[in-house]
Amino acid sequence: MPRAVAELLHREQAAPGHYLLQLRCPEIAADAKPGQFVHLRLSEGLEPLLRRPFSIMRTEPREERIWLLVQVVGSGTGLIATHDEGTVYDLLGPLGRGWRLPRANETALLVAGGVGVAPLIFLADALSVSDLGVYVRSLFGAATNEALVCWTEFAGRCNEFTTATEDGSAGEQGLVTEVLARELERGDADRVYACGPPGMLVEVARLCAEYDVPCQVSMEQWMACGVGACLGCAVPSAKGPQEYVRVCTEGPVFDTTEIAWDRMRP
Amino acid sequence: MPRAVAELLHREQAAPGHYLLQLRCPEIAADAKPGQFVHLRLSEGLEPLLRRPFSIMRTEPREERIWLLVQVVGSGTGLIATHDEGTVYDLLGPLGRGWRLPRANETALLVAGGVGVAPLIFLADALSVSDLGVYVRSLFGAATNEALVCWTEFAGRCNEFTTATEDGSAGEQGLVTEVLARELERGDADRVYACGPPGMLVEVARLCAEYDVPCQVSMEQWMACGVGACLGCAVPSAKGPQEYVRVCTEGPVFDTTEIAWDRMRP
Amino acid sequence: MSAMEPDLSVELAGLKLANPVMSASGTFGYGTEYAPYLDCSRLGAIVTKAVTLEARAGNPPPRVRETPAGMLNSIGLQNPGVEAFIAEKLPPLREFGVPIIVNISGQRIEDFVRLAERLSQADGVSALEVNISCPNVEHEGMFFGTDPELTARLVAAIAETSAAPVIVKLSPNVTDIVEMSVAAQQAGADALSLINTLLGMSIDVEARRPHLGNVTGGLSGPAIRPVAVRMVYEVAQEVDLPLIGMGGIMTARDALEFILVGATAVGVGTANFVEPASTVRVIDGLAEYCRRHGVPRVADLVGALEGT
Amino acid sequence: MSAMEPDLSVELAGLKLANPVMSASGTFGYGTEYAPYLDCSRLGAIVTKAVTLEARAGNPPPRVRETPAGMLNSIGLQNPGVEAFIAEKLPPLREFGVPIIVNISGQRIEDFVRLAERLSQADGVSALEVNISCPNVEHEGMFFGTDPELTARLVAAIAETSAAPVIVKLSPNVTDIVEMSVAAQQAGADALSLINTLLGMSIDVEARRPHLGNVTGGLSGPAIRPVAVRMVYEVAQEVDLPLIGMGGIMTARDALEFILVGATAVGVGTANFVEPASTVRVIDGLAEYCRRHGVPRVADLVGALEGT
Ligand SMILES: Cc1cc2nc3c(=O)[nH]c(=O)nc-3n(C[C@H](O)[C@H](O)[C@H](O)COP(=O)(O)OP(=O)(O)OC[C@H]3O[C@@H](n4cnc5c(N)ncnc54)[C@H](O)[C@@H]3O)c2cc1C
Ligand SMILES: Cc1cc2nc3c(=O)[nH]c(=O)nc-3n(C[C@H](O)[C@H](O)[C@H](O)COP(=O)(O)OP(=O)(O)OC[C@H]3O[C@@H](n4cnc5c(N)ncnc54)[C@H](O)[C@@H]3O)c2cc1C
Ligand SMILES: Cc1cc2nc3c(=O)[nH]c(=O)nc-3n(C[C@H](O)[C@H](O)[C@H](O)COP(=O)(O)O)c2cc1C
Ligand SMILES: Cc1cc2nc3c(=O)[nH]c(=O)nc-3n(C[C@H](O)[C@H](O)[C@H](O)COP(=O)(O)O)c2cc1C
Ligand code: FES
Ligand code: FES
Repeated sequence: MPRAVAELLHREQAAPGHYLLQLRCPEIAADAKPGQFVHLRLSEGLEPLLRRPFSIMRTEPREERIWLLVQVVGSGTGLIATHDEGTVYDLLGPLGRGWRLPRANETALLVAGGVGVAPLIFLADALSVSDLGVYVRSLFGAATNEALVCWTEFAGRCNEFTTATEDGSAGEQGLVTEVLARELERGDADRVYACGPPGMLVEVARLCAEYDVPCQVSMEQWMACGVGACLGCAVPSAKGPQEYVRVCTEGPVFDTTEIAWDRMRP
Repeated sequence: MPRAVAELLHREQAAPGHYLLQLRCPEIAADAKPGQFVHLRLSEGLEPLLRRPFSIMRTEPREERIWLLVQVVGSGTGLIATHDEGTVYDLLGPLGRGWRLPRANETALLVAGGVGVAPLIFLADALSVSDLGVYVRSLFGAATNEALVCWTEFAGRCNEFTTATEDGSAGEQGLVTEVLARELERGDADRVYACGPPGMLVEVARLCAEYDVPCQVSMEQWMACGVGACLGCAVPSAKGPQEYVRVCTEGPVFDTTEIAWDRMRP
Repeated sequence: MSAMEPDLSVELAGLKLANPVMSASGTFGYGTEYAPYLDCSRLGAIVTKAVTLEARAGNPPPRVRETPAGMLNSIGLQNPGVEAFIAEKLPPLREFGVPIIVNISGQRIEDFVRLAERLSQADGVSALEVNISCPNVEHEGMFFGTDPELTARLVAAIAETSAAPVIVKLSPNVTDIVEMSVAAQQAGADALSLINTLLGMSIDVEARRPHLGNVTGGLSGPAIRPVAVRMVYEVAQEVDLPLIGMGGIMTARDALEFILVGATAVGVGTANFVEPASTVRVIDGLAEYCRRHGVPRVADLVGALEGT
Repeated sequence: MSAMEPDLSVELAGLKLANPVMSASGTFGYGTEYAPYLDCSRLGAIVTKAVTLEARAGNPPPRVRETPAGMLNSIGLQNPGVEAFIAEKLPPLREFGVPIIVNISGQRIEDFVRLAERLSQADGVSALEVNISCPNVEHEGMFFGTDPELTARLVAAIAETSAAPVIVKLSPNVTDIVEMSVAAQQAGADALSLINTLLGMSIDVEARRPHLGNVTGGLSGPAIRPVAVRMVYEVAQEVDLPLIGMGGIMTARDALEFILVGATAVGVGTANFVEPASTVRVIDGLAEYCRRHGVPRVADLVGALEGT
């Protein structure tokens, strides 16, 4: 049953305003696939009322542990700083459809923006232990050096790794999508995997369409149920001018061709 | 300004479901008079939304400390168990009109029911250090032995002390008002001070009227503002068939003759 | 079950329910989505998401947003249409073995009549719940549910056609909910559901735009419970029909508020998103309350408010 | 004050306010109660508890009860009557040096007219706020504020008499708040306040009785904010009058929701009970928002929603 309680074993600040959570949760540690998420209840009361979705950043099935990376952006995530080790969370998961893995011996280009790195770390981890022989090249962008959160965890699982920051405080100065454009131009990526802020994903999708490289993205949308029942997490589908898909069920990982990018809210 | 922040120095369970809180709060420790209360914000969020009123149980002006005795009855008081030492509360106080002290050399009969003991401990404390020469005789009733919360703190400040429990597990078996009736019959109480559940106060008021002994009671009513602005904490006033008084401002301590007991909600 | 076990069954519009707790329309999908999280066969009834004649795409995202002790939604009437519903959604729903109540919506009276015709005869449909909180395209978009005459005409037309009991789901966005209830009763409704969501809106002040893609949405959750309880109370005083109360029910205590003011059954909506097993927890909590208070049948609690 | 300090002043119904933040009627007493807790002279205006012709005792207790992210109140119109108000409450209110808006209530049109006559000329009264969420004894207890014609007659009679600007405070318990607003505008209102409380109820399920002595009460606080914002938004689209928005404002962010959808000023009610200095915190927060966004005048934000 995709439902579990998870004990907070360890919480650490991964960067200002970002927490890395290590949870004991045998069921999810055993079952989760890269790109899936959990739907976490952050309070037993009404504040916040709804669960909050978070990508799974890593699993350690033998140790029965999972890792989440949470950026504090509002009232719900703000509570995490007050939760002591030993806190027991009620969570649903693993939920959603994760990344479709590359074929053997392909070169996969992973593009992460900020906290969007979480599901890509899980992907890189899975690829690094798989026998697919995939070459993993990753690009990680953020506003500043500090916001390149968990970059060592990410870098350590990739064959090649490049960072970009908007203020130039680490790696190249500029947007990660500018680096991506160059990489695609170079032409040796077989497929792209991306997660990050909405604006970045729009640009990644546009570039991959331009260079005709298959691309998957992990999307975000406000959720209520997380299990496909409320139809709250809709994003515009490429299936038709009025169609929608659910991030929680058909996603969060989509092929960029599944999404009607022109109908995304700016 | 009747407004303060107070640091929780120490919290202990005084009885099952009852907490004794020691707070550092120099302003209130210096100013509070027996029978006054504080209006405490139990959460920075919306749950609970409103402040909660609690009688001051003791002050230690030199140590800049105040003591509260809180019974867990709902969502707000339920939070107290989760507050660690070092928690900083925002509180308004001291608020309201406290006990009017007896005259010199009178015999004061203090009647407490359960957690209603708190403002009477403060009164007994003030009388024990005053030079009024008042003889303090106290009756303390509760359902069970365990619910005679803080009885040693109370007893230690009285000249004479009697307990009653409904189940007979401590002191006399029966209601504290039955003991009160006997005491009034004996006739050596000059005035009565009472705090406890509404039913008890009704009976205390009736008995004191019957025996014509002046009596003050500390009343409870749901409050919003605590400062006299919302008119939410009304109780029926004896001034007229339609009149009300505010517990937070004209009370919480009233002369039983100020209240229209027949119009109290049963 | 011991002899002292309270009887939770209730009767409502001719349906015999094992207990008074249903899912609220639109918050429980078509039943199957929540099947991994609870034993759906324990529910008193399952109420489906709204079904319309043709497939509907729904509103532009974002569609949900949390508000203090509540949430706004502007799902719109996204659904696969009545034929796909019958072919694909109804068969698995029937498997739960509990009464299925199909929530229906439309833009003209004729739509509702055709839905009632088709659905009330479909295998496994126990009753229809008519969502009248929707605009009527024939009357300049006036909401069916805000005009007593329009409500009466709509309900009469459905009641005439439907082979199954007709439950009318009222909108709270009205001056006088009793007037609407009386209109529905006189037009032949078998029961009333109340309340649907309150119309609301919230703003992202940094971006200076509404949170919802559709600008306004429906407010649900604990925040609205006091309004919902008041409306059930008012209607229960004036109308003889059985009532299904809903609006912010999270626990058995909340459900009891509705039952005590006169609801025969209750719907659990937003709470499912918070805790998928909310419905069964409410059921268990009602049994516990009955035991604790020595109430033999939950039906004895309906309208059992004291001293009002 | 530096050159970059944002201008918080707004004009409303001929009043020049130093900033758009007022107390909401009934939640700030007569000003003096809160004086120990904040500098009342900083408020844009102080709105008093309702004043009636004769002294009124108010409703039986309990009168307040917390609900999820909100509260119910059934204070009733407890007040000392207009003459005592003028003699005792007004002089200390004047001392704050800010505009005083007196909320008035009555049971018949004549009551309101007499109150307007008396108060609009009283020294220190800047405007009247007409509470129309009260029953009219001449029309079988129908609420003034739920009928557009009754509202129009009431407002016209007051506007004719009053020497001070007339603000009409609307009830949210209506099907169509725009209809009521238009009626008030046409009858001569100078501004509108919205919203008053939603009618609600809550039950003590253990005692099986309503929490409030008066059975039902008014719901206020953050819980109702989405409904209030939506109503201000709707009215701002259709009516030319300046609007005072209120309902669940706790912070500057909340106030900005109302301002962005079209409110010229805002009222802070329930928040005062939680945090006595809420009004000044909202004022400071508005200034901070203006600075952060480079907005020179808070008035530029009124209705400044993008993309709707
Ligand atoms: C499938 C999925 C996976 C996610 N994975 C992660 C993750 O690994 N780490 C992480 O830090 N965050 C992740 N998010 C985003 C995370 O869910 C939100 O940041 C969180 O719900 C905000 O809650 P809050 O109460 O703190 O914010 P709120 O107070 O509710 O809102 C603050 C702001 O956060 C944003 N926000 C709120 N909810 C969402 C949401 N569901 N999706 C997107 N943005 C939102 C909005 O911009 C909003 O204005 C994920 C979201 C989805 C849908
Ligand atoms: C002047 C005054 C002094 C008080 N002193 C003390 C004290 O020293 N120690 C102590 O433990 N309690 C005291 N109380 C009662 C205390 O304020 C309430 O128990 C508390 O507010 C309950 O909050 P809650 O959120 O836990 O309960 P809720 O969840 O709000 O309600 C649970 C139940 O508590 C009761 N209750 C709630 N609020 C009040 C209230 N304001 N007055 C009375 N009953 C209420 C009701 O029966 C209610 O059903 C005092 C009350 C007043 C008015
Ligand atoms: C996401 C969502 C979708 C809804 N869809 C419908 C619907 O299709 N038809 C309907 O009659 N009510 C619909 N409702 C209203 C609920 O059935 C219910 O009346 C309302 O939410 C109040 O109950 P609650 O507070 O328990 O959620 C919907 C509510 C939500 C939150
Ligand atoms: C305790 C209380 C008393 C109130 N009294 C009045 C009143 O006398 N006249 C009036 O027009 N509104 C009155 N109101 C309504 C408020 O002015 C305001 O419109 C409403 O509470 C919504 O704002 P809020 O959510 O910020 O409290 C009262 C509200 C409360 C909570
Ligand atoms: S969040 Fe409910 S359907 Fe996706
Ligand atoms: S609590 Fe507001 S007047 Fe007493």
